[in-house]
Amino acid sequence: MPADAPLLEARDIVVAFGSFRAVDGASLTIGKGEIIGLIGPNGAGKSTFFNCLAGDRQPQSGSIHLRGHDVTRASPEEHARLGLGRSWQVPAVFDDLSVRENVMVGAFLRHPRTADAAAAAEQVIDFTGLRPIAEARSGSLGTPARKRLEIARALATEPEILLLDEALAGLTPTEVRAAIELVRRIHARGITLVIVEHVMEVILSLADRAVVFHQGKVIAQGPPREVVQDPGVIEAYLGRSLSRKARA
Amino acid sequence: MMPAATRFAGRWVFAVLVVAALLAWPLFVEDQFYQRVGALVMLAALSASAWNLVGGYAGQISIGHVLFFGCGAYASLLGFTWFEWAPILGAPFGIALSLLLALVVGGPTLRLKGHYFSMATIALAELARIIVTNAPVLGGAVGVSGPAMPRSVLDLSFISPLPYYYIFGTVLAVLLLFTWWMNRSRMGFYLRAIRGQERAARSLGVPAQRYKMYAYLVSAGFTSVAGSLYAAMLGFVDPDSGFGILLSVKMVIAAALGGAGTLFGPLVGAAILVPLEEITNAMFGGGGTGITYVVYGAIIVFISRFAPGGLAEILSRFQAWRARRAG
Amino acid sequence: MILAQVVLNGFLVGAVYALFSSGLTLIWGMMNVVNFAHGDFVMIAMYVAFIAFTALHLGPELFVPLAAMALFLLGVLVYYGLVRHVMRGPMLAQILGTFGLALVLRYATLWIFSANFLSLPENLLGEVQTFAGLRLEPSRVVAGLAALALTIGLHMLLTRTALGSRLLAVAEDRSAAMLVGIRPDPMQALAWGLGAACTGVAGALIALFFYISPMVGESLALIAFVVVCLGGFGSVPGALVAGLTIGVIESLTSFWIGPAFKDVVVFILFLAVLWFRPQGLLGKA
Amino acid sequence: MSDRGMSDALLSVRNLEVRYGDLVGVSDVSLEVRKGEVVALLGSNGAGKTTVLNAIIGLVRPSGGEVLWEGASIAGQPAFAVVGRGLALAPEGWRLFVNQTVEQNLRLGATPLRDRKREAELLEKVFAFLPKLKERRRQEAGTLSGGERQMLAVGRALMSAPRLLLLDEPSLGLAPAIVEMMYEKLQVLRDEGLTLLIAEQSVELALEIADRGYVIQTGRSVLEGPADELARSPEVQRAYLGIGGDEEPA
Repeated sequence: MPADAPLLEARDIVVAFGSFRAVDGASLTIGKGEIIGLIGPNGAGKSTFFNCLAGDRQPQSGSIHLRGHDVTRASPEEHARLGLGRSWQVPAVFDDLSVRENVMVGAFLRHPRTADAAAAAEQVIDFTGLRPIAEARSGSLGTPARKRLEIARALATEPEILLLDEALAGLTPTEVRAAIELVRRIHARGITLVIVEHVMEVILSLADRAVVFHQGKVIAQGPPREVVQDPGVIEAYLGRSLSRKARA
Repeated sequence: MMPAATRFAGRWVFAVLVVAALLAWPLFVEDQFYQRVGALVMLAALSASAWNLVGGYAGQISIGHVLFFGCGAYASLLGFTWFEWAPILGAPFGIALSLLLALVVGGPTLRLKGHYFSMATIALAELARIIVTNAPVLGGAVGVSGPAMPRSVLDLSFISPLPYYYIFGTVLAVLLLFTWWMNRSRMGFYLRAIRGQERAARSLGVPAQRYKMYAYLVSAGFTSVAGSLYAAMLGFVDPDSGFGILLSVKMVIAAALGGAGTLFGPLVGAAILVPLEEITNAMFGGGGTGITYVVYGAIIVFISRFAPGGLAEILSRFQAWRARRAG
Repeated sequence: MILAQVVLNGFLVGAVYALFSSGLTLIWGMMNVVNFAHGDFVMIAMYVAFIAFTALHLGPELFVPLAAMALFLLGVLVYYGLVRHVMRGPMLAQILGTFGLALVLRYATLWIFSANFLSLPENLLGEVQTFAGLRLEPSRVVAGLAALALTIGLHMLLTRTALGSRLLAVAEDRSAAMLVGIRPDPMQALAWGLGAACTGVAGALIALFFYISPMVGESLALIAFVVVCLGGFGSVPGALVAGLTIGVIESLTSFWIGPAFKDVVVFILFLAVLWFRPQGLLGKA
Repeated sequence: MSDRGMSDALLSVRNLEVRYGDLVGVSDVSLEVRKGEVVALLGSNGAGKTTVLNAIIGLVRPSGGEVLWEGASIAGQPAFAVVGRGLALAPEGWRLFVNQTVEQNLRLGATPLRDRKREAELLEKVFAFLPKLKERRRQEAGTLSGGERQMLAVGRALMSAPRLLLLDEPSLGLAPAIVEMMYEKLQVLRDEGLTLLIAEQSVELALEIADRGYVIQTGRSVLEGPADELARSPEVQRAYLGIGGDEEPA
């Protein structure tokens, strides 16, 4: 692929459920090395859009290119092979497997031999700080650890771009800080990140660029601190006073 | 807490002792009845372990695995009926047919989720049973028989159950070795990942459909071998003993009782269920079938209600309880 | 003319299929639990009818309701004793639980009654009549029409009454049902009771014209699965249409190809539907 | 919080905590609703508004804190018991029975009353209040538009003749004109004296109708006050967008 081609490019994505258009012509271009925060009020369609990017849902129209390959209709495993990793909103770890084995499932993608996959998994386990619980059955873990394990598992596939779906929701402030720190270190490895997040502080402290979704469209994007001052964004979040009779 | 190395060595000693005991015990049991029960345990463990690859490790609950068992059983005896071959020479054809069938029907069937997969496998097995019942060339409702008198060792026709015990045991050992190896390799990881969360597995680059198919193929092949050996031992097969739905269910139950998705679960399950069945049958004579299966059914209901993970779950609960008390 | 006779026979049997499949579809659609003992429920109902007739000398007008009541109780019992505990468990536990139940019912019956085929007197409801060239066996006609009426009745109960509305509400969205003040547990027990009562009536009606044996449930269960898959999970009208269709297809297959092959056609149809339209022919995508 | 203030509270939530496993849904939320009041529960998405309402109505079980209804604890009671006490919720995503008709949905709402005569009276009242539903009474709920579904969710909640109506984001996903109509209807309910607790993301909308408001942020109460004060407060915007401060996330 040409050097200046975007890493991931989605053009005019439409996803409709019946007559309701959850994503209504959204486009997004992601360059190598960015951290993008995908934000928007409830029901804005960002989760649906995210799933299209991750290859878990096929859009009705529009196109998605990953590293120059057309992946609009490609399977999730094809996305993984091409270097896209993801986490799930509700952690989907393999409960019967230990933490190490979970990570190894990811590592097998680039390392077919067990010994190699195990070695690769060890590195990821150290990198993500899962060493103390490496032997635990993942079904016995709490949610913060599961969320971290999901990130570790995706990292083990050695992705170029990592999509995180509310990886920080519901964590305590300490856990949020630890997670932010992990995300920074992942980025320092040269991995591009797309983060869907409700907690605005996270976006403000992490993202280079915030992309605001509203009613299935991208209504604003730019540096997070500028975006949250945008009147359109404030209106999308806070709602608009409707013209109507004075209160009785 | 024992040091890991001691635990590891202890495991090996234990495993060697178990294998030695399994090899030796029929030699100490004079009674042919118990020797025969031993052989049947090995056979049941073999088919349940084969089922376990798909149903246990990959989590795709097939209730129609008897399809492959029947292919193997019929192939070995039809070889004799048509060409006077020794039954065991038909086994490779049974395997080939099973693999072919698995390949053809596995594609669409393995895409089905949950109950739908189970239903489809039942329908396929029933279809095979009805077709065989109504095809005179395949023996029809009467079934087919093997050689009346053994002509050579290849006929696998022995009066003593002991040779069968060792033959079934050997194939079982091969299958368990494969399972053990698989479980440590990429395939085992992928299958267990698919069982846990297929969508998440695919997002990690696991080609779920392909790996389910691999498991299905290996499983079909071994199930077919079990069928061939069973037919050689009995010297007879009919649509019910080859393709009956109850046989499929017994595979599921043996594996589930011991612990589906564990290496020795099916063996443990078979070692409990087969003697139970044979002994109650013997105790109550021909009319015992009723009671046997009532007991059988009650055990299953009990397990599903109180320990859905089988004996393996009870064991791990016990270990966790002990660890809590110790720690 | 003979073709009309074949279709009519298929239609009447199909109505009975529809009735006992309605019970299965109700439970399946409502709780996503497949009752592998469903066919054996039908079998038990046949024995209830047989005992009521031979030992208590009850006629069909009494043994049919009796079978319905007996099976209703069985259904409720099974729900509270087993299903409630396995319905949210792993699928293997659900399958094992209901399959184990099937074995217990089937072989307890075998143990008590032996494998001998039993049957009710053929002319229990009178002699064969001929009407417009069609041969009408009263037992089949009564069974078929009663089953048809009851299936429609079940549909009416579900769609036209407050109770049915609550049952369906629990099926559709358990939490939302709680939000409007419905206790889900008794409703689910009731669904099991109703589902089993349908098999009770169907079993007693089948006993009018079919042999009775401990193993009869196995093939009936498979038919019920096919009907439910074709008709769409949880849909009583779907089960009605699919049941009638299966009955007629079976009848036509028996006539054109041979009785032995009637199930072959049904199963192939079933697999084709599962493979190409897993939500059922009449189900919504 | 004075004792007198608590005594006339219809609903009082104190230090509510809800965990999903070990995931914190809300960690510390307190609020109070007095008879005849309209109270707004504000916060950006993910703040925990839905969790608070679900905990009050009994769809989720609180892990800590108190939920008092007329002074008696209802925390941990299942929803079917709580709605029998005179609370009703028009939930997030409407949660309609889409395969049943509009009328059936409404009648189901009257289940806690166990009174067919009252049910019929209330049905007429709801139809009079929301005439669109009367037009659609024989239609399946699944065929309704978004606005009509929201109407039906409110209508269904009203069918149990509640003394406190909880509304979870009544404006979510609706076109502006529909939102306006929705809020006009809520205004009518308010004028009739019905007590309302409205969870809203849209601040200005909610504060136009509310007497008082509470703002929650990442599962905690952070602000409360009379509606007109909150409407002017810059802190609300900060709570939503996390701007205006360099402080660490807390």
